[in-house]
Amino acid sequence: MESLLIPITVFVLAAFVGFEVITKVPPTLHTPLMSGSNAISGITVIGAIVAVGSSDTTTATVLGFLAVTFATINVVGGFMVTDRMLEMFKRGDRR
Amino acid sequence: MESLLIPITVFVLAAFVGFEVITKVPPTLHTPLMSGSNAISGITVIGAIVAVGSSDTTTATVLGFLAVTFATINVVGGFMVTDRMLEMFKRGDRR
Amino acid sequence: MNITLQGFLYLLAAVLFIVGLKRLTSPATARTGNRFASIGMLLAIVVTLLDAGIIGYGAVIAGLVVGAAIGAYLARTVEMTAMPQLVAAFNGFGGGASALVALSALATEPDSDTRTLVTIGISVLIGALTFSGSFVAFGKLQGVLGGQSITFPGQIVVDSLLAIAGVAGVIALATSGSMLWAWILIAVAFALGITRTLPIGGADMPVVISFLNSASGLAASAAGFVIDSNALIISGALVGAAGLILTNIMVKAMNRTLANVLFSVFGAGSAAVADDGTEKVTRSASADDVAVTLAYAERVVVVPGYGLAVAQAQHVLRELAALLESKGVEVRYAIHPVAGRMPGHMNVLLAEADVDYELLYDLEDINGDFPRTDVALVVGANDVVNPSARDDSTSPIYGMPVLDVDRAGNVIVIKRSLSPGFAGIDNPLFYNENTLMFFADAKEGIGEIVGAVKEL
Amino acid sequence: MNITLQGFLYLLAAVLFIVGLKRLTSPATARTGNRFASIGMLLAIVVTLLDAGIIGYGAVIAGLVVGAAIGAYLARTVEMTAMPQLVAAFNGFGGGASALVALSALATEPDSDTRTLVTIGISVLIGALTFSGSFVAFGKLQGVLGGQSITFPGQIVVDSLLAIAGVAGVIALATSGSMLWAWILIAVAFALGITRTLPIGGADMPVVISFLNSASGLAASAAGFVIDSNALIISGALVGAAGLILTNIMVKAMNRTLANVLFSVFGAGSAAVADDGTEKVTRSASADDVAVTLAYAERVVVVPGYGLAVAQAQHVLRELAALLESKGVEVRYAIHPVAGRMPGHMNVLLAEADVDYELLYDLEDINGDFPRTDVALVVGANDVVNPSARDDSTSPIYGMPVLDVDRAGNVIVIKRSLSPGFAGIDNPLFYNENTLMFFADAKEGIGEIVGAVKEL
Amino acid sequence: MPLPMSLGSWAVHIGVLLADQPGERRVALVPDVVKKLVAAGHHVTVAPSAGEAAGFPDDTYREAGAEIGVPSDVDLVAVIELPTSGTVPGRAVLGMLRPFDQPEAMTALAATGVTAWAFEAVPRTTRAQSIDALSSQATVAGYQAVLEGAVASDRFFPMLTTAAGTIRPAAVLVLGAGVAGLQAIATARRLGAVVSAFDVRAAAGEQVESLGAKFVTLEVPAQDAAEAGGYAKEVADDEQQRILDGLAPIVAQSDVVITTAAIPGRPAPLLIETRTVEAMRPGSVIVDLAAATGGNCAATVPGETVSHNGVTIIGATDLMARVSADASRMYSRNVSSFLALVTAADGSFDPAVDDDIVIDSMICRDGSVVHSRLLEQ
Amino acid sequence: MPLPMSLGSWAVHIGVLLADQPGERRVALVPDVVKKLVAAGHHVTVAPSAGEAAGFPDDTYREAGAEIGVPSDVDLVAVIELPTSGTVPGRAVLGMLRPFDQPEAMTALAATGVTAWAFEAVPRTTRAQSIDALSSQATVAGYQAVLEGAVASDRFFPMLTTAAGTIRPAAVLVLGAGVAGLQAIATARRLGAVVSAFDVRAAAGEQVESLGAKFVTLEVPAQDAAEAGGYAKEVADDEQQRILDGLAPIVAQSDVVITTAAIPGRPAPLLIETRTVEAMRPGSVIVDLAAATGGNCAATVPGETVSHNGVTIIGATDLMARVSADASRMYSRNVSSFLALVTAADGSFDPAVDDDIVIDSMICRDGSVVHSRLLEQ
Ligand SMILES: NC(=O)c1ccc[n+]([C@@H]2O[C@H](COP(=O)([O-])OP(=O)(O)OC[C@H]3O[C@@H](n4cnc5c(N)ncnc54)[C@H](OP(=O)(O)O)[C@@H]3O)[C@@H](O)[C@H]2O)c1
Ligand SMILES: NC(=O)c1ccc[n+]([C@@H]2O[C@H](COP(=O)([O-])OP(=O)(O)OC[C@H]3O[C@@H](n4cnc5c(N)ncnc54)[C@H](OP(=O)(O)O)[C@@H]3O)[C@@H](O)[C@H]2O)c1
Ligand SMILES: NC(=O)c1ccc[n+]([C@@H]2O[C@H](COP(=O)([O-])OP(=O)(O)OC[C@H]3O[C@@H](n4cnc5c(N)ncnc54)[C@H](O)[C@@H]3O)[C@@H](O)[C@H]2O)c1
Ligand SMILES: NC(=O)c1ccc[n+]([C@@H]2O[C@H](COP(=O)([O-])OP(=O)(O)OC[C@H]3O[C@@H](n4cnc5c(N)ncnc54)[C@H](O)[C@@H]3O)[C@@H](O)[C@H]2O)c1
Repeated sequence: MESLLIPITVFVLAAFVGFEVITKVPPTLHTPLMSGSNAISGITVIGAIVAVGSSDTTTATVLGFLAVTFATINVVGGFMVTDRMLEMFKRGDRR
Repeated sequence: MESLLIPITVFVLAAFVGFEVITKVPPTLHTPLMSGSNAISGITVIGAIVAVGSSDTTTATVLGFLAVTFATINVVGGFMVTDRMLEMFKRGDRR
Repeated sequence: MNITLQGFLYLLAAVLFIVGLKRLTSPATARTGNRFASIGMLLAIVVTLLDAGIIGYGAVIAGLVVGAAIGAYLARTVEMTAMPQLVAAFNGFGGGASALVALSALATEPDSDTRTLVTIGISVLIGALTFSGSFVAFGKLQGVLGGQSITFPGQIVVDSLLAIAGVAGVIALATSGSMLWAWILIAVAFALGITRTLPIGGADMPVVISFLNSASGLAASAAGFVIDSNALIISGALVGAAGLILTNIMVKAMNRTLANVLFSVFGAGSAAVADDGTEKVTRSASADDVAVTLAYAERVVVVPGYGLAVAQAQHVLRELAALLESKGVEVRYAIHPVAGRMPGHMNVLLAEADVDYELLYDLEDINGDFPRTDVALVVGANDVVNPSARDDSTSPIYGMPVLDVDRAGNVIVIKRSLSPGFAGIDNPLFYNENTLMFFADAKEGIGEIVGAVKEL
Repeated sequence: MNITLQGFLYLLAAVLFIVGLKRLTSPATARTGNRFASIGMLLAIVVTLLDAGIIGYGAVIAGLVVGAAIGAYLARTVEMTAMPQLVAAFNGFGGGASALVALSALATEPDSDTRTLVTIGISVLIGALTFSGSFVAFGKLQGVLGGQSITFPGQIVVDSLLAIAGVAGVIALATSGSMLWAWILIAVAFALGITRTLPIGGADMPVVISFLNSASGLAASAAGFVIDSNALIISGALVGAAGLILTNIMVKAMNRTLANVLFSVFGAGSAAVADDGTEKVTRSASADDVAVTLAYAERVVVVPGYGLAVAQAQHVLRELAALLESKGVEVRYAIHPVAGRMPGHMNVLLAEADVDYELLYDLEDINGDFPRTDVALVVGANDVVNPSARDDSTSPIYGMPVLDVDRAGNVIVIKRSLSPGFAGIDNPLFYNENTLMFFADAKEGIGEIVGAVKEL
Repeated sequence: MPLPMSLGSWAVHIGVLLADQPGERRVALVPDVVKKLVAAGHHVTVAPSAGEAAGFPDDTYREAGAEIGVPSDVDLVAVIELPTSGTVPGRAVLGMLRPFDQPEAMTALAATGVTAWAFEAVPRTTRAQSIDALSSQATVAGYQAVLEGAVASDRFFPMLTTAAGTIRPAAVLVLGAGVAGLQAIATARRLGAVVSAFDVRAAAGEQVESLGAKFVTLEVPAQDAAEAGGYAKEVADDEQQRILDGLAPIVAQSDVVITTAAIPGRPAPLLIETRTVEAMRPGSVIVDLAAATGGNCAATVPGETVSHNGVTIIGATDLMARVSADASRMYSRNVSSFLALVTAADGSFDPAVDDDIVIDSMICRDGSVVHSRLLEQ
Repeated sequence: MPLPMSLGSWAVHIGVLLADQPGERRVALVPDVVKKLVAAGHHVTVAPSAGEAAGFPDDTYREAGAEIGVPSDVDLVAVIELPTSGTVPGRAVLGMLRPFDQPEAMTALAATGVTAWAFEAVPRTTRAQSIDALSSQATVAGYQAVLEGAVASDRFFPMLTTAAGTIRPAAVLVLGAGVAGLQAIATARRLGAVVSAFDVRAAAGEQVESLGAKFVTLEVPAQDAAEAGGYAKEVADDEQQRILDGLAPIVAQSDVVITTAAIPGRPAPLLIETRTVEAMRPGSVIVDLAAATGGNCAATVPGETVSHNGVTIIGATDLMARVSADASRMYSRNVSSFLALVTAADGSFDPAVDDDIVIDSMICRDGSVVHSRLLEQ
């Protein structure tokens, strides 16, 4: 268990940041925020890259390739679509 | 530097939590909040305990004893005085 | 690349995610926030690619290119109205990726220690569940599966069995380290994702997606534990926690609880059955929705009616107008000749609230302006904004001139229910695509909107 | 105790600190928040005491007992009015402790690696600076050093030299590891803390204390780096960051910037020189202050005057009253016979805002109630609440009946400045102990208060 | 004299008379509306000085495109009330003819062969609102009644806290919360009085409160007026007594009472007995808007202001005429809205159009009375 | 007849007369205030029917503890104005004696040996506000003037959007924004009119705006009235013309004009010339509150309502008397506040007290006129 102390500490702190960072969100931002944070969760892409990059079995490589593809869809699609949704707030600088 | 990665990661995350946790504070709570967070910074008391508990030189022991005393004043006094200040909000449960 | 430097760069990426997320919560900063986060992601990917441990770039590059192409294509081409299901689909891919990472780790090192195997099991379970659940949500929103809640007898029993099987699968995987168990686990998780999402109605789907998004964050975090990557742990935890909070906010805005949404088989949308037996659906809004819609408008026309008088909401209405004006929104009032219950009823109210006479417009003067109006805010009016007086010659009020609010960009109607007004007839306006209903007493409701606008 | 278990318990303590801090930011939860934090601290201390590494308990227990006794005594006995200086003193002890921990670590292991030595240096520097700075702040607030800003020629030069010496000291300590350098560093930091705090005026002291509090958090964090304790790092970082934000909030509430407070030699309080040449001080409040004072009152009496009419603030005043009433506060209005500029001026305004006639009280009917009133809210009135009409037979308005607002528990006066009213004379009410001045246009000011009350 | 812009066979020729009732100051069409009618191709002949008392001299009509002259043989004569002669110089007439109060006059009018529409007979449907002259004129009456009451009162309406003491607000009671009553409530509230009101219709309570006044509830069953076309019905005798007794103490405590209760075609219901008037404070005021149909107060003398035991009782029947300019403006809009219904697509006058409003409001045609209610009687 | 509770040598004996000016309906003391005076040990004799017109019959005075009877040889006679006889049945008199308008009457009064205080001479200090009958009565006048104007107007005051068209709000102009003017502004605003106002005093602008009305600025220097005890001074001739010319177009566009401009002891300034009246719309109204001192409008006939070119000009001088009950209430408070000053510590009447209000407001004493302003003349 000892080796888990640090990752768990990091996890707990990061979770707190996550909890606190989101306080009040106007409803129009619900979908963009969901989409944006979903894109962030595509961070598994780095896990996928490591996995496929260091894989030695074909299964692992195939799985890894799929993982990279899936994660990249999530990341690229997610950020781009969020940006598209947020275009409507361009006028936000009016104030 | 490598050994610093984890502590710095932890530090950065904790700092973010600190930044985010305090958003809007009504002015009457400024002093209690300052006092309460100051008491938390008395956490050096555990450093002090470790220092004096594991000290082998007299200097270290004396310094450690002082450190424990100072830190304990900070901790005990801090929490108690905060509590005293906050008594006025007892009526807060009216709503 | 130096492993320490790599660590610090990952930390920087995580910080960018945090800052990005934070900025995503306010309209004024949301766009840059999204960019911050995407820069963080780019950084993380580049750093990973430079990782000394990577040997075969082929599959990596292939995956990146294929994924980026698909993602970009979908993000570009999908209709704005299809956004929710697109997010659902992306979310599914993310969950799937987490499961695959864990699987691939298992394939590479089947003889990992128990802790790693447990984490792999959890990662697979959550990832696969997110995948199937998200795609069911996608299907529902896309209309492929029908918006209604789909249930079957014994639902609870099946769900419970699947859940138990999932836990058992994780344990079996952890003790055996066998790939077979992993596949079984995937199957179970898949099934669970489907059976748990199907019963939830279309209107509740956004909540489900948000919840699954949170879950996919946790899956990423679990993957981080597997490959011992702080970047994954932090980002995953961040998304997991933020997603949970967001889910909660959404659920609260619907006046529900999360358990209620996830486990109620009656999670249908709010639909009203019209006189003629067909089902008409209204879009109902919260004070926050209304606040954002108003605050980001350029031209607002307020249409007061008898309900304003009943609620005695004139003072708070004026305050809302003042607040909007201070934000640069143009606010005018359209006074219908027979609004209220006596000639000049609205004049009395608005004069009491000290609304400038210059801002009051007669029907003839304002009707042409509605197509250029961003938001028509209808406060306790009903008959005087009933388009059937204009369009439906069978209507008992056909021929009465009405305010053409339905020609405005958005219509917000504040009233307590769908009850009819003086004329006792239904109002098709309420079921229009561009109409948002805010069901509230006018005074209380506008009070809430004022609060919400102040907090924008 | 198992080192891992210890680690998790420390983490739990840190979580308690976070939750405690969070709860400290709202009046309703502040008290339990403080308790959470203190339980976290107890947990951390107990866990540390059970640490296998502790060999000699004598000094530890002695220190704990002595410190606890002193702390408890001070916390119990000190007057409520002396709270700020007490916090300053406690803060000083905390900073001192950090420095001492680092020193003691140095004494125990003089041959630590450079990184540890650097951290020790930083810890000593910040800790000692916090110590001396806090005690100077204490002295100023306690009146020992006089509340005024104390400056001397060449201030900047001395400060700069000391700052450079501090940095040099850290470097020297890190390279030599010698105890001597540590003492020199302490002396420099001490001096810097004193010279940097002395020039700051008494009114700005709370900001300085808050800033030093943030610094002492950083010192604790640095100490955590030294002894490799995540608990210290987390708690210290937490306090450091939260303290910085709090400092910023305080500085903003004073309409200043941090740099302006810390580096301006003109940081005197807001004082007005009265007609008779003596200096009279007003206590000026922000919208938030006023909001809290009002929202936590039971009985509020509003005293409107000509300024309400000038600002046309009647509508927003009524809104404030409605808001307070919804929070269970009793709000009434005291109408002075000659408030405003024409007979019945206030009646016209309040009728326009639709204030119930029942809530309007004549001078004779309400004057006896002021001693039972928690807050008298004076909005743009001046002469009609001037106690000198009652108390000072030389006053030109002596003999006019006035509203005895000064007999209420608290008086809040909303006006734009200290300018006199119709009678052209000064009002001693403004300089009373229990009077808070909120300098603002009545309409805008009350609008801000409404916003602030809503956010409570 | 400028010629009308176009005078083809299809234009309607409208005549406006000078009202000859005593105290009447209104005119059936104001120059602004005349201008629009002329622009639409109609021809308007206005009797000399017809608009004078309402503040519209002949010149203003000339500028609007009307012909000044005694109308004769026009298509439609627009009047406020039926001329005292009982005849009109045209083929049709539109106005507040009071058909149900003076059925004989209608019979006589029918005998002249004229087609007559009475605003009193316009159905109270949503579409008919712009033609509802009863509403528009009741609005005027309700407003003016409060002003007259306030002027006659020896008390301030608003509350006033002054160096010379605090004046409590006046208590105003409005009986009958129809169009006039609601307007009276609103006007009295504007002036700062504390207003309460009573009506027998169930819907009135919410409407009264929507104007910030207090609704007086007595122990009598509230009427659902929907069946009676929005109007109230007469109450049973025992209920009537309970109303009188219930109102008495409230009336006695009021500084100003405005009564507006009416039942179409029936004498006004009695709401204030003489002994109730006598219980009032000397100096208080009753304005009886129902004076023309007998009055809601027993002591009312229609058309006159009397003092009974120190209480001023205003029985004026010409209140609407006193706000002559705006009352005429509103009336003109009612007239022109009606005119639009009887104007055929080609612009010609079409009195036989198939429209429920035109049919329902028709009193007589082709020599005989046609309105169902008059035929019933 | 109940005896006063105590009638020692120290009580002040106060007499209240029945006002004999035509149209006067007010009374100097109302029963409520009499009750307080009697409770304080004073003796009050009220002439029969003195309060009748104000709504206070003799019985109400009896209940309050007053003696009903013709006052004679009392300590202090409280009056609204000086009786037409020019004498009072007592040793002293307090009232609105109009000393600066009728200096001869004061000389005659002085000759009777009476001590007289005039409310017109009360200084406008903060402490004197509760004695300031001019303010209290001007408040009444300002309020009533608007009501009279509204009643006489052929227009609605408020804006009204109805099925019969939209009625624009009336434009009301108030000239002179003193006590009466401000009250007129407030009342007209209450009724929903669009109000603008003009005054020569610098302080008036902010005050007008504090009531939500628009202040009209003309190119004339604003007066700092502080020196003149709060009152305005006469303006120079060229300024006067500029005011007339500046106001003319605004007056012409107004539906109702209320004029209140006054300069104490001087004829009222002319603000509206006859040709300006002629430029007004027929049907509009001017209410001239300065009628008693000559009027602000050249066409005003004091005490009468006239029509000039269709414009109604109300020159009534008895507006305050029309709100008789409340005007009397306020006046009574002024009287009793004054009385408190001339009552010695032992409760006895002390006309020679050393108090600046009492001294300043004293017109005559011991057979001769003592007021400085009258002596100057
Ligand atoms: N102006 C006149 O002279 C006059 C005279 C007589 C009749 N009318 C008739 O009255 C009608 C006027 O139209 P309108 O649009 O003003 O009114 P309306 O059609 O009667 O509708 C009023 C709406 O207000 C809502 N409402 C009631 N109380 C409310 C509250 N406290 N908060 C929020 N909403 C509330 C009601 O819906 P919920 O119950 O769902 O809240 C109702 O549907 C027309 O049909 C007109 O012909 C007018
Ligand atoms: N009621 C009457 O009949 C009558 C007639 C004539 C004279 N008076 C005299 O008028 C006075 C009335 O007393 P009062 O207490 O009502 O008024 P006041 O003594 O004249 O004081 C009014 C205060 O309001 C403040 N103010 C002005 N504009 C403001 C704004 N926009 N927002 C916030 N505050 C504003 C001013 O201070 P800042 O400039 O600092 O904001 C001023 O000190 C008495 O002296 C009375 O004798 C009364
Ligand atoms: N098209 C429309 O929708 C439309 C148009 C105009 C009026 N209306 C409605 O019709 C109703 C009546 O209109 P009106 O003012 O012309 O009516 P009205 O003049 O006939 O009567 C005036 C009022 O007196 C009341 N009344 C009768 N007998 C009474 C009694 N014994 N005691 C107390 N009150 C009594 C009536 O209920 C009515 O409210 C109003 O509510 C109005 O809103 C509807
Ligand atoms: N004790 C006090 O503090 C106190 C008491 C009462 C009144 N006042 C002040 O005194 C002032 C005047 O009181 P009043 O109403 O009795 O005055 P008033 O009746 O003498 O005059 C009425 C108004 O007419 C104005 N006026 C004079 N000549 C004018 C002209 N040519 N054009 C336009 N306007 C002209 C005056 O400025 C004044 O405002 C008021 O501002 C009032 O606030 C003060």
